[in-house]
Amino acid sequence: MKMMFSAAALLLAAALPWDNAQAETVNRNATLNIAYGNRPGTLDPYLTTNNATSDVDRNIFEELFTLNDKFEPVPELVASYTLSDDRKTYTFVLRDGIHFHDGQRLTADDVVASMNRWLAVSTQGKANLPGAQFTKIDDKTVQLTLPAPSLITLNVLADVKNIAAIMPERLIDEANSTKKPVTELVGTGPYKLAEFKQGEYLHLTRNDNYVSRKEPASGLSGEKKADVKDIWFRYITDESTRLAGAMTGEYDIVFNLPKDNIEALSNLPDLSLTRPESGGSLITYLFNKQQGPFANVKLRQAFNLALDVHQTLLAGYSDPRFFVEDPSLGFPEQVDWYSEAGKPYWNQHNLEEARKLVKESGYNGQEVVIIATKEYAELYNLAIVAQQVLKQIGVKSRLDVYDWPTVLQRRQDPKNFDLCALEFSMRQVLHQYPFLDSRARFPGLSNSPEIDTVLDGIKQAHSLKDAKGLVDKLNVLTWQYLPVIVLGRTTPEPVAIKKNVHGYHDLIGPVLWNVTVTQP
Amino acid sequence: MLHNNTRLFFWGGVLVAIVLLSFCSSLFSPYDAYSIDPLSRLKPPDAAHWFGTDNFGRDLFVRVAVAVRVSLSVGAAVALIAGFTGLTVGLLCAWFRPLDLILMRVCDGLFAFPSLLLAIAIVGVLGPNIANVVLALSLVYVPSIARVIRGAAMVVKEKNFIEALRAQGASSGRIIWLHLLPNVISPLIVQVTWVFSVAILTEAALSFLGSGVPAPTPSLGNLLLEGKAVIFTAWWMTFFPGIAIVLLILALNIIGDDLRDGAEPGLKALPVRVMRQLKKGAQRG
Amino acid sequence: MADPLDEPHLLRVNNLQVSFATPKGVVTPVRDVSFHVGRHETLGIIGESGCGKSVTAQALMGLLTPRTSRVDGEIILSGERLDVLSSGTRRRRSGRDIAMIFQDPLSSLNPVFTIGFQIEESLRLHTSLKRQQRREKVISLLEQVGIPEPARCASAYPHELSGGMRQRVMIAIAVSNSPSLLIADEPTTALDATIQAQILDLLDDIKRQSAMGIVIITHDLSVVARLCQRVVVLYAGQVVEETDVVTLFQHPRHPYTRALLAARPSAGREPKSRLDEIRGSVPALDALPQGCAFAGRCSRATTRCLEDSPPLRMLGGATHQVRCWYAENTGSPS
Amino acid sequence: MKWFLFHRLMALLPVLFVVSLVVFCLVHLAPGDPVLVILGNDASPQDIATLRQQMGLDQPLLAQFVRWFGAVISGDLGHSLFLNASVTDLFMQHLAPTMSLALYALAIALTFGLAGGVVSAWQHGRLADRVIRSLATFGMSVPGFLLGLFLIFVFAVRLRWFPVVGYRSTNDDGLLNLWYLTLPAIALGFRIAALISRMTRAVMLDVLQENYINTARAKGVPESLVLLRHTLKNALIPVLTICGESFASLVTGTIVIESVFGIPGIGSLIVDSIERRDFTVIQGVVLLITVCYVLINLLVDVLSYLADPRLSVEGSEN
Repeated sequence: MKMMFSAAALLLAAALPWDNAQAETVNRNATLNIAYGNRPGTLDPYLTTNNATSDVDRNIFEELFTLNDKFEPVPELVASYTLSDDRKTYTFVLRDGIHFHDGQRLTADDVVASMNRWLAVSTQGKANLPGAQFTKIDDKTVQLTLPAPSLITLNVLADVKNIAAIMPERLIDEANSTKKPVTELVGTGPYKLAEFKQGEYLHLTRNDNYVSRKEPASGLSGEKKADVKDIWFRYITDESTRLAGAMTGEYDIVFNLPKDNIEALSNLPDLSLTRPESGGSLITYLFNKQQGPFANVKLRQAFNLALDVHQTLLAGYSDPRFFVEDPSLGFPEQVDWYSEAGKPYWNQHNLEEARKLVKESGYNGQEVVIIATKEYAELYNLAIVAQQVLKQIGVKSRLDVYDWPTVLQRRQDPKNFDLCALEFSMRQVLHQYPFLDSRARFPGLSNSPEIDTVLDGIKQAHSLKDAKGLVDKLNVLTWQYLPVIVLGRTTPEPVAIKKNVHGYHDLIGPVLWNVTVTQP
Repeated sequence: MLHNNTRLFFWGGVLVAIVLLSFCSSLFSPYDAYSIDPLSRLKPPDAAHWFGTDNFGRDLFVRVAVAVRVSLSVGAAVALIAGFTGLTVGLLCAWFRPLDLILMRVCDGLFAFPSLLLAIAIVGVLGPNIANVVLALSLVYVPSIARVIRGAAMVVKEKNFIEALRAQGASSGRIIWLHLLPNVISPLIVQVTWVFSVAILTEAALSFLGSGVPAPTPSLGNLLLEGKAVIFTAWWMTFFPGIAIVLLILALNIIGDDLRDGAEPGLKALPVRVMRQLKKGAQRG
Repeated sequence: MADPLDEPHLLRVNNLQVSFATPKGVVTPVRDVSFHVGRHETLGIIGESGCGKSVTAQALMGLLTPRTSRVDGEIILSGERLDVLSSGTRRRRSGRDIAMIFQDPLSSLNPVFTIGFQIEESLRLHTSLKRQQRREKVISLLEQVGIPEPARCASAYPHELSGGMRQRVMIAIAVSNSPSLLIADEPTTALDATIQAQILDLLDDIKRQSAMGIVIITHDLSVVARLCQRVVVLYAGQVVEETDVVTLFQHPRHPYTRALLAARPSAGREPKSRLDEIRGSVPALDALPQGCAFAGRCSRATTRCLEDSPPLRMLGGATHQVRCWYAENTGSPS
Repeated sequence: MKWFLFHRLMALLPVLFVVSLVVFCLVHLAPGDPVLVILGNDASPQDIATLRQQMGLDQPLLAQFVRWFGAVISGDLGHSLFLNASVTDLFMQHLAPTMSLALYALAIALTFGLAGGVVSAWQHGRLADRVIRSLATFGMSVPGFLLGLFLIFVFAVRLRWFPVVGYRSTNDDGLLNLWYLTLPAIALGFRIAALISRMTRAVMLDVLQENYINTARAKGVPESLVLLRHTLKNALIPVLTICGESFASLVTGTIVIESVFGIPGIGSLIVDSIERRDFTVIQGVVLLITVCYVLINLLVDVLSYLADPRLSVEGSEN
């Protein structure tokens, strides 16, 4: 995987901080201009697993736990913690001297309010910590009680997409009473929100009162320096525009580079193409399982039967460098979660059988609504492919194109879509993929008691090694029930970074707080 | 004279060639405009794919041909619907005063909208599909046709023979269809030609904005939108649809201009032969 | 450049020929026209419409579009060949040495500029007068051409004035730089009869007050009778008769001239309709006959007239020229 | 003059009425219940009832229109369904880029259109005229967005003379603003330049046939001044009218050009609103632009009325 990008890796090596940082001075007043491909809908971290939200929110908010560069949960706002012998009660002691952006001191009340709301409204909390409860012990101690032991509790608390952000109690109370998303973003992170102009830009500015952990930085954990003063996420939804901006040096960092044109960037003198060391996303077709034609599992299977994974991914992602064809829910480096049990169901490309199955399913000519956005070119391409495949097996379809926030909003309602191409960022545990568990109530609304049971079984196992059989079973069930079709996964996406920007890292999203900008 | 006719024949030929190519593309190319073939995506033009392939490996020649067909059909549909409606409204307005007051106010109101804006709004609200595009564009261009027809019909209406016909007791319908109609045909043709080319341009703009003909149906605007995404690496995806639309519109505009000039003769260019003769000082008589 | 003193005439036109390019081919509305005008002299050029008199005037002024027209022959003003000058140099002579009054005063003034501006522009181009002096000159010019409230008129726009007033303004513009030659192209045609008389009076005044040579182009014999000393009769782009005004009226030699005179309304005689008197019409420029251009309409035309084009011949004194084979044979008009 | 203005303003009333009626119908055109369209299908019955009442949907259509019209007259165009802002605010926020682009494009179009038209009329029938006329015919046939793509490709990507896309506010740096807007303004203005040049040429040729042009020449006015002073001033009035009409194509042109060049103006607002199905914004923006357009045409009428001495005096006489 990595050697394919050897050229980019070389460029990355050339850009590593220690090579030339000495000769240049770090600019503490620097501004980081980021070209970002899609606009967040809500910024409330509890309500979405969307990258556009989490990539911003991780700078503003902190969690009790977060991930290190080995994807292990480690304490962030927690100073120390204990687990009871029955593995059902966690006690967390909070760090001292932490203040919110509004100047209020962080207390146990804030944590209890935040975490209980998160447990109640987030897909992660609902699916993976059902029945859990946070309570206050004293001003700096809180307790989490679980109905049953779970292997994955800390992983879930450290979720990087559906961030369990700690916010002031007053904002949580307000959100709870109005039943609306949090609109005022106040956290404890190294950056605070200065301005959000919907659709245009989001401006973060350094939190000068930030109190960092002292451990060396690792993944999302450890020291956060915030050397850059201002960070601007500029929402450039058109990919050629982003590419052009990268070429002309308008932006310091450009995400979501158009795959077809990426070569255009490889020879530019003041730009490097960086590819994160790990990560990637599952590439899926998400079905609406509750209503519409795909509520019928046979039609889902027929569509799956018809798919030619290689062709589909090639159409979506341009070049085999950018994807891996694989039926597993887990990534290969996640040894305990990786499973090839689903392989027989995957990539069959059997149009004949598929057409037969469509007939068997009793499909009555109803139009399948594919919901798509042009803001993610790859997903849009996948939607076009899906339309073509459906045509081949005699299923009518229509493409509804919206902007990304609207897709996010519309897909909440099962009436609005039948099929949607989606990526899911790599997760530490399979439970964090929201499309599996019916309790997550993720759009598309899975409802497979078998899958739920297996998920619970894994949680309650003593170790992941013991759960190996269940993981295989989970893969098979997923391929039979088809909440989504897993086509494969993306390789970590290249990012274009100016050469005077150093220390960029990625862990399921950009890590910006240890980035420095130097002046020659 | 000859000079002008050459130009008309040339561009008429271009138009006919484009139309023929687009409607008979299947004779020249074995490919289908919709079949995805990712293995041969973004291939530059070669012997197999004359215009190259797009980002789904679809043959661009066939895509452009179908797109021209779609654009022409949209243009023709709009020209016909708007032409017919505009003709009817214009004639009725010219003939019946009370109707004129109401319908012309409506036309004035619709005319006040910038046309692309109104079309975008209508398609945006109704949802993008070909029928809505045709509907929106027709609605947008009816007022201008109706106005011209009304004006031309009013002139005829004031003429004596119409008075005489009325005195003889000819019915309104008879006068309108037998006497007003033939007299407004010439301005109608000029207007309809104009609407035809403008509708094609507007449809392209709508599709380019994603509010026109929905994917995967190719239209010239769609293709250009797709081409824009890969403009740095796959020039052919912008170039060929671009050339197609420019040639098409150029041909329609030039033919339309000549039609209009034919309708109202003005300054004509002097033949080269005469100019040469004048320079030589050739004398006669 | 010739010494002006060697040149007895103010204006000499030798073998003037004007051709135009038209979509149908090249036509030549003025063919081999020669005449001269002396200082203090007023020459009338007379003929039906389409005979080439206005084209002659425009050729003299250099107003013909160079690209679509061709002017051959010599135009000599005060001993200087105008036809060989560059268009820019020639334009600088216009309005200073040679000026023109046009037929239609209603359309000959620019509607978007004030009268004062349009007169002043001519002064600004050809004199070194200061702004204030120019203003004063404008007022005095307007007074000179008989405009009642000159100051008010100067700040008015053309459409605010009547036709007669406008023609006075045109005359003011023409004479503003005291040109040596003034060409008046049908100066009264577009005006009412009473106004016509006033304008003719004005021209008469101006003529008497200055040393200008004047060329008056008209189809109206009464204008000729009133103002001119000598007359050139044009027919189908050619001079058919040239003589002094007295001879013309008393002893016209060319059948065309005689027909013109006969068509003139005069005291005690019912005017005959011109159509009645001169049958047919001027031959089309692209279909000129082989012989005499007038032969088709001439009651006395012979085979010779139809076959050979007659030359312009001296007749009697050195001042009478006629283009007719039978000029000597014609009796006096009765 | 007063009468003229009064007359024109009165004629405007029915137009504006029809315009607002059409705009009102826009949302009601949308398939399905407007409340569901606005709130989305997942709205709670309570929200639906509230909005239905707010919008007065329980009343007859005529009453609804009267009510909506009243609100519009008082400047209330409603709120965006997606963004936390009123339609008027959104419009004002996005106005600056569009206006600077439109004005810049108009300036370019006027400069090149007039120059081209004058040269074309002056060189009538010669090479320069033919070249300019061919360019103009071409300009009328190239969609602005295609020209925009071409300009980006040549001048921004290959030659790197201009930024590829983007927009800088005039508040930051006026010159930078112009620099960013140059390519879009050319792409937008080209068609109008073509239009103006054709119009100017035709009108100039007509004017050059006028007798007063010969008067000027006979006065000795040099040919350059004949063209620029005596001819052009007369030709300007119809050209001014064209400029007014061009505003429509400028405004609608910006919608497309903004999307090519990534300029956050009214066009982007409309396109985004359509992608979001943000009907109140679409409705409001269409109404505002159309009213602007109508008013600008009125302004142009008044200006050409003032520019032509013949008209203003005739008016006063009558």
